[in-house]
Amino acid sequence: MVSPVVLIAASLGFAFLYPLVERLGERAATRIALLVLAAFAGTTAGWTVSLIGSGVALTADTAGFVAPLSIQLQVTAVDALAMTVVTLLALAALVQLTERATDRWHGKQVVLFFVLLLGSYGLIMTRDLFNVFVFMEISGISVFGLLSTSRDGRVFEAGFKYMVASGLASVFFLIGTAFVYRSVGSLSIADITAAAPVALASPVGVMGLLFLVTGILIELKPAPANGWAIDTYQAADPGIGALLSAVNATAMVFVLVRVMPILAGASPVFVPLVLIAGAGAFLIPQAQALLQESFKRMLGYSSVAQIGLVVLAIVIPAAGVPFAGVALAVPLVLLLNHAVAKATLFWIADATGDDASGFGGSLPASLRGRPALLVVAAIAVLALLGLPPFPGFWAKWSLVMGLAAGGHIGLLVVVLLGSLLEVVYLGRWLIMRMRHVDDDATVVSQRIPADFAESRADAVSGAASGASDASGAAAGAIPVGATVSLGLATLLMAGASVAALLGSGVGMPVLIVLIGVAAFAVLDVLRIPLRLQAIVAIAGLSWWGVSAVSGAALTLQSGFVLLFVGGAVVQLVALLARPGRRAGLVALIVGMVLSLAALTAATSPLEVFVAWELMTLTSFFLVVRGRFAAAASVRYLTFSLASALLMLAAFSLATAANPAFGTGGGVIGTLTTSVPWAAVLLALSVLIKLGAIGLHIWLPSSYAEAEDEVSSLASSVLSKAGILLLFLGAGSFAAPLFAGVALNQVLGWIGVITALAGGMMALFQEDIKYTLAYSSMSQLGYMVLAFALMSHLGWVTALYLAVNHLLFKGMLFLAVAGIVMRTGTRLMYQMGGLIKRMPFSFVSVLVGIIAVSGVPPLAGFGGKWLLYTALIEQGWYLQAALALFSSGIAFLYLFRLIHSMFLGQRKTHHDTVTEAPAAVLIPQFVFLVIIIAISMFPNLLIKPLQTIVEPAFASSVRWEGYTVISSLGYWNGNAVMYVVIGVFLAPLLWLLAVKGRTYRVEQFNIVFAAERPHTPQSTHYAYNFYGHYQKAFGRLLDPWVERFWSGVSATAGTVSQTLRAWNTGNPQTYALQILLYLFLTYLVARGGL
Amino acid sequence: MMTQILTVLAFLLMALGVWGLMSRRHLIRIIIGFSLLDTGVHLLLVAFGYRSGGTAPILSDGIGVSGLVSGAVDPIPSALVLTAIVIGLAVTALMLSFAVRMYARTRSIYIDKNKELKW
Amino acid sequence: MTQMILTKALYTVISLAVITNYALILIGTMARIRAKVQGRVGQPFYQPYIDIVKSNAKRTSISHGVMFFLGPVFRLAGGLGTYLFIPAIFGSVIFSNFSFSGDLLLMMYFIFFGQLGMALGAGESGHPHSAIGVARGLAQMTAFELPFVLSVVALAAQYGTLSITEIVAAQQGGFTHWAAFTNPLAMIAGMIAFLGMSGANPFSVVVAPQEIPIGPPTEMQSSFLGMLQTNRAIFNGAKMVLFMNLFWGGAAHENLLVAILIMVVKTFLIYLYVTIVGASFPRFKTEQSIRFFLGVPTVIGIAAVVLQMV
Amino acid sequence: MATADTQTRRYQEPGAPGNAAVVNPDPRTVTGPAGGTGQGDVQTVDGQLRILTEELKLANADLRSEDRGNFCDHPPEVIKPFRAFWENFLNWARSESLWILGFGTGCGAIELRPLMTSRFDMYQYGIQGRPTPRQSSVFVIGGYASVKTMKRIVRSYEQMQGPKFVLGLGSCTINGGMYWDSYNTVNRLDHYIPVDVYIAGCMPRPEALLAGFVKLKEMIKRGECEGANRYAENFEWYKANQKRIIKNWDMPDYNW
Amino acid sequence: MFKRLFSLVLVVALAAAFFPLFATIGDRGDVSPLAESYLADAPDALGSANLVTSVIVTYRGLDTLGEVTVLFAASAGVSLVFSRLGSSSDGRRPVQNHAPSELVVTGAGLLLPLIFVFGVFIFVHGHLTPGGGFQGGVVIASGVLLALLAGTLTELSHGMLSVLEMLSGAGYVAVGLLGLWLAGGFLDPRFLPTGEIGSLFSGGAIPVIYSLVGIKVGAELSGVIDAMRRRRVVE
Repeated sequence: MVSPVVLIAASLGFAFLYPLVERLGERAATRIALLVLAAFAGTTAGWTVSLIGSGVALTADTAGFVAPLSIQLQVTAVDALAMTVVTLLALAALVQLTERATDRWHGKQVVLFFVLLLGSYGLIMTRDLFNVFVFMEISGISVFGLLSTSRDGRVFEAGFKYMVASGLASVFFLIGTAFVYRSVGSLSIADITAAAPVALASPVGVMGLLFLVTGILIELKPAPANGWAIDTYQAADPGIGALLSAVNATAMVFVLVRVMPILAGASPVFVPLVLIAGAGAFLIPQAQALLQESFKRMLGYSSVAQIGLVVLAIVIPAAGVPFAGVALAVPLVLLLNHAVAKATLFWIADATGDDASGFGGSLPASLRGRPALLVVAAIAVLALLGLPPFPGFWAKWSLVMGLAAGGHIGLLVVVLLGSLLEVVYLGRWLIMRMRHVDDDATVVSQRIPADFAESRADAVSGAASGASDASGAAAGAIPVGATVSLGLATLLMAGASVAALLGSGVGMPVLIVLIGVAAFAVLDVLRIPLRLQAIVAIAGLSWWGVSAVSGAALTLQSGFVLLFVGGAVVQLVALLARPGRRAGLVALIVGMVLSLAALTAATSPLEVFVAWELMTLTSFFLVVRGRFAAAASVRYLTFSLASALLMLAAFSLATAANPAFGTGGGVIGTLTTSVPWAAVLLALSVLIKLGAIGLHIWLPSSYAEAEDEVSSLASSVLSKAGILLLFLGAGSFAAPLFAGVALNQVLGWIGVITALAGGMMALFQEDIKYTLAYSSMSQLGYMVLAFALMSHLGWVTALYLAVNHLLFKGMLFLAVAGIVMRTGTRLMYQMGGLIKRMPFSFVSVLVGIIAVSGVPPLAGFGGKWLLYTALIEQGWYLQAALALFSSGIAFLYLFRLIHSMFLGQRKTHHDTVTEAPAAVLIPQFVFLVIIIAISMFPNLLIKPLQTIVEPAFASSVRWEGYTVISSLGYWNGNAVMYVVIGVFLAPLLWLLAVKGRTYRVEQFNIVFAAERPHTPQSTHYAYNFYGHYQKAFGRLLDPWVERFWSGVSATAGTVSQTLRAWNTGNPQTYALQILLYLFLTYLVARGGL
Repeated sequence: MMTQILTVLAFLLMALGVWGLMSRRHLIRIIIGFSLLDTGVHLLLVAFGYRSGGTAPILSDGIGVSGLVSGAVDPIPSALVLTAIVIGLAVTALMLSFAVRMYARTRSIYIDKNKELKW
Repeated sequence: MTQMILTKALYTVISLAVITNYALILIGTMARIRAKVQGRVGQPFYQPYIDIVKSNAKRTSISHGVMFFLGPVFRLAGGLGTYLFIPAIFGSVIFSNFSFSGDLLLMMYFIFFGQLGMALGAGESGHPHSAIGVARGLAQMTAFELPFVLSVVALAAQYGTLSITEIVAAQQGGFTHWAAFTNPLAMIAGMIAFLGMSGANPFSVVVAPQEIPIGPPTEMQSSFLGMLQTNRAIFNGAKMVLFMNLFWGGAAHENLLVAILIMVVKTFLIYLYVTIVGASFPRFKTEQSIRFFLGVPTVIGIAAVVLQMV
Repeated sequence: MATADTQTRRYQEPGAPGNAAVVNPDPRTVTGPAGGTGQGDVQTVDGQLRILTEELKLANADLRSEDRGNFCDHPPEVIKPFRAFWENFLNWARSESLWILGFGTGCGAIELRPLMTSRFDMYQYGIQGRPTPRQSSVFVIGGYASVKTMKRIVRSYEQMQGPKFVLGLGSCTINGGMYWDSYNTVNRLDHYIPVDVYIAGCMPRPEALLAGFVKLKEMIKRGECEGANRYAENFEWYKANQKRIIKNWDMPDYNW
Repeated sequence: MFKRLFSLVLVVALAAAFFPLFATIGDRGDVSPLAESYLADAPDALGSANLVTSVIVTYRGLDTLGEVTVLFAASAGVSLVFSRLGSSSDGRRPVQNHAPSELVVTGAGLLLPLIFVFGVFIFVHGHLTPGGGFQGGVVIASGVLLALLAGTLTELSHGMLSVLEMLSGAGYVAVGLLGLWLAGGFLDPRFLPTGEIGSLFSGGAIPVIYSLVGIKVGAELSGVIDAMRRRRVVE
């Protein structure tokens, strides 16, 4: 193996000789430089391969003397891996920097680049304290020199600040080193570590170490003493930004890794000190980044935050599944994940020349119409956010588990809160870049033209969103260097993801999700049309679903698989109505369905969480496709990931309390925890996903602003994931929480209030999709209520409602999709009288709304009967009454829906509207047939549901023929059906017999106070249909929740502004902050001394 | 005693440098403050290498190896200081050149006129 | 089996005939009583019959479409069904109707069936006033539903059952056993809700004749109107029978004729109550009636439920 | 109670439209003596008034083309009564359930109101008001009809379902009354819609109105009130007369 | 004003906080064991009289290589910083405000040879007497500065400086690698004979290294001086 020292000599030698090499020509020189880097990469990769798993380290002493006498270099497997990644990133960076459109690097810049790389290698490899200082300075000075590349003249000001700060850090480090040497008498880190417990435990030693660690921390750019670094990120060439955060920061972290054992050995104050520093460094920048207008500055904040997280991870021992027992694996993975992702983002900023972050200022949709760049950006952002399947996810999981296991609840909160903030600003950036150009990113509620005019432009629906995708931002060419470097980074990330995934021990179902997405993505790359993809997806999913459940006993899991896969397969048929290509659509849908299926198959909390996150991600990308979905998807992403983080917190707390958490493998209650707080968090997480009142503001806009087919899938299929999770965590909710009140009672009230509030809000929507979205919220509220009963009947009801909701909401949304497709509007009052033009859609909607509202004889009533019976049986009388009331409200908005669209006056310009395409109708009628069948024979559905619930509760109803009998009442769906047919047919026949001659007239042939109605448009009563209801309720209908979250958002903004103002831009202030930081560390240490 | 004097001197020098760094508005003066700070550190390093009545660790006539072992000061801090001085020099050079560029941009040598980047 | 079905069909016809004729006569009589109060002679008690015959005797009719055509059918089916799911006379085989197919919940939801059908029919007429009427009607319906539901839940809690037959059975043995006296709060909430349900003043804004020419059925004529008139009788009858069963001990006697007489007296009094209130109060606006129902009656209903919980 | 001076028009066999001035042999071309104001000529298309198309649908020629699809284009049809006993029974029911279209077409509307009061109590005769033409069977023309109200009268009349009855209240409906020479008053109502009973007087008192109702009931029972059929039968003649006085005809040719 | 006050308070607070740290440091009669082993073993092992030089060039040779690198990077950085400024691209001559004074010119004529010789002496004798490559290089650079001030040199040849820098730097690395291959490790000077302590040709490759360092430092610092001198603010 090559000696570590050769790497240093080689890079330095090459740097020295580069001017000579450049005599061969600039291009040739850069090629040679790339070759050299490739050789470095090969070397480091070789080390990695040979060292990993061997447990030995590669050591090189210099000058022919051994360690304490001379400086020693050492490479462990971890170091080698980090160096490999750093080298690969450096390679990519050099390609990017030397092959871009402007400011190509050459000459001294390449030289300094190699010096920077050398510094990073040295930092990682050296085992001598003073040598660390030298390499720190090498890195620092090369960065300062490179800063001048930027076209932004402010870079010198930034660089000056950087130098002041870094100078102070060096001084601290030197003082610390001096004291350490004075106390120990050696500069070899190994010696110092060994001697630390004795020699450095004195107050003087600790104070010296305090200087040392402060110096290192300052070099890591910790908040709140890091304004200089942020300024530098903002003003520097993005290429330097990439180098800074990917190469330099990565290497610097290793200094802390080296020093940490010394600190820990010397005094117990240092671990909490570093923890506090890490926590502050993670959380504060995330808040500061919230409202950044400069993308580079935002990335700067993100970088320093990520390093803060790594610092935390260095101190916290890993727990949880993925990296258990591998030392330093968590910080390393976090670090490398960050390096690759952050470099990618900087390069994208460089390639697109777009430094706007999406807050204020202009909002270019610079990634629209550039699918490849978009995929790369998305991967980078998701990886940064620590989402599966990227390596950062596993590390974050382990870190959080470790935090909980160590009892660091405060840090847990910090990590989760910081992650959430990061989601907001990075997610928003991504969404802004990929949104439709027409979208001003303000749409979170229905849009009604001010003048009621039939404004076609305003009313354009998601239906047309695919058409003008390509006309998005004018796509400038991406420089060849960026292409190569982004490709390299993405490959690296992909490789790492695969490796991490395979090493994580998650089961096949999770892998299948990714395989599915990848397979369909390949189809997209091959430019296979949507229809063909849909057919493949239908076939594949059907086959998969059948094979997954065939032969298996009917359990909660297999039932939900049927629900998810079946529901999705049927609705996928609707895609056949769309010609052309829709990149990513099928892939994401398949991914979503498979991740839902993976959720059912999950056997451990980790798998549940991975599946949950994958579901969130795929559905997020589905939502964001909508034409005006930008603002909605910001909410969707934020709330979904907040939900995920809460779940993570719940899992970690539960695991900390009981390591066997979630491995019960029982059918229901897999995730049962006995920790009340974990249960509450789990419940909150699920409630967010279910759009419970107060947490619902993401739901309507996301469901409504997505593309029509996606709305239908999300509302009918996706929304059931939360229900499944409720069942999985069932046992957690029954234990008394406080004052004898159990969580499920709270859940019940939340459920019923959600049902009522959702219905109420649906009542006043003019936009049909918002109506349906709120309706979904309301229906989910019912399911929560039924579940919360924790009784046999309640659970059967919850499942019954879930099935029923899937059927009718799929029908309704697809019918609406067809109508929107044909009429080009989503506003109900702009429709009307469509029954004659679209009779099949009408039938489908009619059956749908009968099924929702619970009017006998259709299946909806079964749900209502079960619900009220269950509620009254449990003595939940008030809830029962409220539920009944909200079911009346449901009747109102459903009638409004069908009336405004199909009945009343038909607009003249809709005279030529045709029926929805067959592909959209077929799934509706499949659902319709199922609804009729289970209405006629309710036992077809209820009996299997009883089987599912029976393991948890003994049956409390009995069957007599078709009659289901509870302790309270009874219901015979079959008889009801016959009676209804009878009472319907008898009057019909009577009417046909006695009526005179009946003339079929038009809608306009109405009596109109002896006048003639003016136009159909002015004669259709549909706008503000329930105005009187609104008037009756008055201020009760004010958007309290919306206001509350706006307040939260505004408060976060204010906090962010306040924190931001800390970074005043004045170098002296920054110096002051650094001194203050030193003083604070002193105080913290004193507190612990 | 010597060490103590040197140390305290170094300490005062550093405090002076820091004060200059923080209180001057003129860029060059700030850099000078910075150099003072550096020098203080160097002094500290040298002080730590001192031993009572020590001589330079150089073999010369009259001082053999044994004399060195018993009487020479610690050569390591000296070596370190040399490195540190050079590095300080490099940083100072870069700071000065940056100061020139800042002045070129804003036409002001005062630090509080050179803070466009913030928040 | 066939015989069983035929017997049931015969019983159904008898039951329906009784309730229809009784309700028609009751409506006519009540109109006449109202006329007497106003110092008029008033229409003959059989006027409803004539009106229905007249409506059906129209030679022409117009239809605005399928739903318009079927709307009245739905409406009448809703009325018939509602009646048929209620056991009209306790203990009588003939008048037990189809109460074996479902309990109180079924009945309550089946009321929606007719409402929905009618609303659809009215909607397809294309007349804005119909739609306005429907909007008002539905809004008001949900509002009175709340106190009604609360009282029903209170009853269900009190008797531990949702079966109407069992609720009636539990009230046998003297008027002190009637829910009206054992659970007066529920009765009050329920009876106030009943005012809304019957659509008489002050809750008649749905059909406000001069403002929105009688609302939903504005375009209904000829046989369609005839069906609606028929339904009005049956549906009213059904609702009165329901309330009689729920709160007033139902109609029970070993002699069927006596039982029918009891039903006649009780429902007459219930209807009289509606008529008197209607004659005494002016009309509420929609939002006023919504606020009214969600106010005092709801509070009373909640009180009734809470009393059952403690 | 004062007796009203009533003038009745008896139902005549189809094809002979009462004492109307003109019997028009060719339904396509309508020329003839002017009733009413007698101003202007019949509006024609291609020189001819076109009510029905070749397919015997309403031409609706005066409607704007984009409005035509909004209206039914089926012309009214004659519907034969049932025979003997059954029709008598139905007629009895019709006569005992007279629902008035509550539409005050002229100043005589004020005389309708007292019928509702306790003093006259029309309900005891089976008469009651109805807010929509769809459900009414009696149209009371409350006095003079101007060109403006004529349009509304025609429209409302056509929107009632047959059998339907018209009661002309006051002298104005018979011959224009005191407005006989007004430029804007329609002098003779039954040139435009079939009238069953005229009640003379200026104004007739409510008693006279009641008497007219009683007369109408008798006529209905006798099967003499077939105005709807008469209207359908002589549709083009009526339409031509209507169009002669209503210049801004913006409604379909038959208002279903 | 408030900030200054706060700075003052903070500096005082820091001083108060850390004063004990500095005040408790006392004289020591001995050196650390590591230093002791250097003092005892280095002369024999390396044959270099100046132990500080032994430590700098050999034991902590990597530090020194880094130090050279730092200086190298700084010089490259300075020239990059000024490359966007100034006149080299547009060919304008720097503005000479004053002609060098007579005194300077004459003094320079006298001193320059001395300075250069002194500089060379310092780095060549680095292993014997106090001094070394850096010190010598700096002295040489100061000579260059004087020459420039006096107008003896009006223009430095960049090509030459660059070649000097490059060759000396690469030579240093090469010497290090020779040590790795021929002797005990990277930067081990003992692939050349250690010679007799106190003579010029002793200490193995130490004088070679110091010479290279001296040349390199001299060239780099001259470059820095020149870069700063030549550029005028033109923005």
